Amino acid sequence: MKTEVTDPVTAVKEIKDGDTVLVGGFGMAGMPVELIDALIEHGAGDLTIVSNNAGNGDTGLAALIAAGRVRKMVCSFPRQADSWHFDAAYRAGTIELELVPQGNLAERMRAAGAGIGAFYCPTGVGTPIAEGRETRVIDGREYVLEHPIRGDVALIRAHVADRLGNLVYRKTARNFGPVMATAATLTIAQVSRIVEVGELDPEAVVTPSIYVNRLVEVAA
Amino acid sequence: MKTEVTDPVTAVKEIKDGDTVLVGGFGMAGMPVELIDALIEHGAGDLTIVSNNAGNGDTGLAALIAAGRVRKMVCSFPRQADSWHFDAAYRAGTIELELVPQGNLAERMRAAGAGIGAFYCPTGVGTPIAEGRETRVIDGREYVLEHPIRGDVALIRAHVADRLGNLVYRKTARNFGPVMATAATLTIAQVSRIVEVGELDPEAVVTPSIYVNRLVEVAA
Amino acid sequence: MNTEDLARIIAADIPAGAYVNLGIGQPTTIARYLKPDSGVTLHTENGMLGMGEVVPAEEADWDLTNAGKQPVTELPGAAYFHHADSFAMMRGGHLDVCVMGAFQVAAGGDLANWHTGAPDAIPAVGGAMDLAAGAKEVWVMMTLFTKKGEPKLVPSCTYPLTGKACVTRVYTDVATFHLGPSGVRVVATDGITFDQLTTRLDVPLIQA
Amino acid sequence: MNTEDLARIIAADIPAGAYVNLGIGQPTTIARYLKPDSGVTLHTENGMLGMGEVVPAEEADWDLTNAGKQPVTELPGAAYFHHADSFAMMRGGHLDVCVMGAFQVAAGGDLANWHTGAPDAIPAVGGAMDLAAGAKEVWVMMTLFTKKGEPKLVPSCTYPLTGKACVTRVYTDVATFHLGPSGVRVVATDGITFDQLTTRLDVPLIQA
Repeated sequence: MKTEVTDPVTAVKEIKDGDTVLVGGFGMAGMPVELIDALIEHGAGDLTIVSNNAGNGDTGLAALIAAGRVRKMVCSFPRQADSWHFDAAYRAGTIELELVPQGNLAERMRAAGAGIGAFYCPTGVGTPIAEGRETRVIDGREYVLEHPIRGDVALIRAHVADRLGNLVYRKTARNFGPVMATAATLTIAQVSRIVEVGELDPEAVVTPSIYVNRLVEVAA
Repeated sequence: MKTEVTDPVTAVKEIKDGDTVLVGGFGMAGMPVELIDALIEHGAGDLTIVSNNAGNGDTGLAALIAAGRVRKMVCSFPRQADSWHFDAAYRAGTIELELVPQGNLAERMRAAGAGIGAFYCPTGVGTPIAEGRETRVIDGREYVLEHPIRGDVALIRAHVADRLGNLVYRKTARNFGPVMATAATLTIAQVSRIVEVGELDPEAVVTPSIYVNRLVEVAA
Repeated sequence: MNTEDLARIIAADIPAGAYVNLGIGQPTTIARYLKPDSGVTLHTENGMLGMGEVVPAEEADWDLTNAGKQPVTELPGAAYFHHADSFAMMRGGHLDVCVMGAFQVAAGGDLANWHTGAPDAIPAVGGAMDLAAGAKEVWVMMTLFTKKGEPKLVPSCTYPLTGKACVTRVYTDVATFHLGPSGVRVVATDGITFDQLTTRLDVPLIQA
Repeated sequence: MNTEDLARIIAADIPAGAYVNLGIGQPTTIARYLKPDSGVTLHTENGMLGMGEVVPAEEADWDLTNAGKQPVTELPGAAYFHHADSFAMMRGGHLDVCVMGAFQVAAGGDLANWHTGAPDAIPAVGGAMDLAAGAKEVWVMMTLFTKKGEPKLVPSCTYPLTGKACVTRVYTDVATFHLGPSGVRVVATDGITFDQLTTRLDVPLIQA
């Protein structure tokens, strides 16, 4: 349905306690900082956050964790030099961690967006990640069964949007945005600039408007 | 490895009797006609062809079928007003047909290119397509298990390539090309123009060079 | 009523801002009756959102076609994508509505539109099963009776299925039906009465 | 030999035209020793082919980083893609070589490089398991012994695995090993003899 152009606070207003929120970015590249700030202001807690990392420094996702709003992190790489807020919460036992290999994180969200019920994946076979999981040998190779990761909401950051909600990204800040946009019930994109319909090259659109429910312009 | 720029006849020279060849195009849009002509001249037969349609008119895939080189068609929509060569071969019992829903055709090739062993798909549940197949209920919905489709060779058509093999397409002629490029051992792309490295926008490349083994320039 | 009138009715029922796939054949006609200010965006499974209208062959760009391989136009705000992405969009439940033709629709929403089951027919399914499984709403546009007068809205399909329990609305030349958990509701008729429908169809009907 | 020397050796062994992923940490160094005319293309799992070198913070574009979140450059002929496409590329077997660090490598090619197994360690795997499962060749760059002098090329890993039977080459400060069906072959040594290696490693070795 029609994409709405709004402000950060209005954009996140329906996020509820207990929601699963997909948060774009690889480290700070592509992290929708202003949308996360709005979420902190909004106040929803007990959240499950799906994001590659567990926050950097004191802003963005790190600030959300510091504010005690995150019950569970689903991520591939929580251990970074500047992820002290996650470290503290993890060691205090106030945050749960589901560690997912980075490619599985992406592919499981892709599956959610693409209507795939589950898939057999070679990643992690024979490792602790696969322990107790359903496996199957196909054409002589062993695979682990992986299930989709769906979000109630996705908060992503792109570069430029048109008013319909078509998105283009910038360099490696593209990372998880396009996949998360497909995997959530409500997708909110923060962009540096909103242009008129017809200004984006249809051959170069990365996220078609169908995946974007709300747009927020935040000058870079 | 390094992408080779060559002519159609040289490009297809290793295609062997019995190979599985993925052929791009949706009808004639994106059909690599000159590569197929070269394959006809080359002479390999007993081929399994994976393509959305079973040839149109008397050129391209239709000509390959008319030449008696195709043992089996894997496609979603063989019944078209101008697919008379397939019709004749099918009715004469000289060609085998594996009918695959269009989305499964695309997703099964995507799985081959993406290292997915198999996936649970909702398409075709409760229809003759699913008869005798493994199914599973996941979160209350029924899915059919689908397996990858790999090609020995992919023959695709794009719009512009750079000398490294990066590809962009044109409008709906993009269709199956990007997926097939990932799913074959040897990918050969026919393009209208080859430009110098650096002339394509890295944000707009659709098929990265890693997927393209050979390039053939055929003016449109 | 004729195809054009039916297309106009269906077009008016498509919600503003919806993302819609119109199947090959009759449903393609609906595009002509969508109001530009409705903000309805057309999807074509061969890799495009923002598809415009069918154009005559002399204006054709053969790299720009619809699912029926007819030349079409590109509207401002369009986007192209490859086939796996296009069907991920369909299968993932992102399209609000698709409209397809049908041989038969069962009262419970089963759809049969790809194969007559005749032993000498060459089967062809295209994207129909993917649309049936994936769109949020599957609407059917068809005549209510075959040329021989046999009903096409039936208790249970005799033709091979395209999808199970997927159809939510059936638009026909003589009546429009909404299918749901409570049964088949007749929401409009044209040149036929509710009583005549109950006589000619072997399906329990609810008067709107 | 030091990291720079080792990086130079590995760079020289990468085939011309190869598509390569260099892991976080030491392997990143290898990029500096790749000859421009070798046509080697670097992949970074955060969505890019054609990655250039690491640049200092004052030249950084923070939308353009490597997998270790360091700012890098874009080379002519680069391409960007999203994470699902990037890992499809890795998992689908399209990368010719990846080079990673390791805690331990087993003689049979098992790799352990993500978790020490210490109960208080915060586990983090990133893309290592995907690379181990997906690249055509997995090479390891590491010191052969821990600071305590314990060998890191072992009969069987005691640390949790990253991937099974995936490593084909181990480049270390004192020796280079090729792992294959016939066993572990010592192809080069630096400041250590073959006999010393056989004494210090609990792994049968083959002299090249």
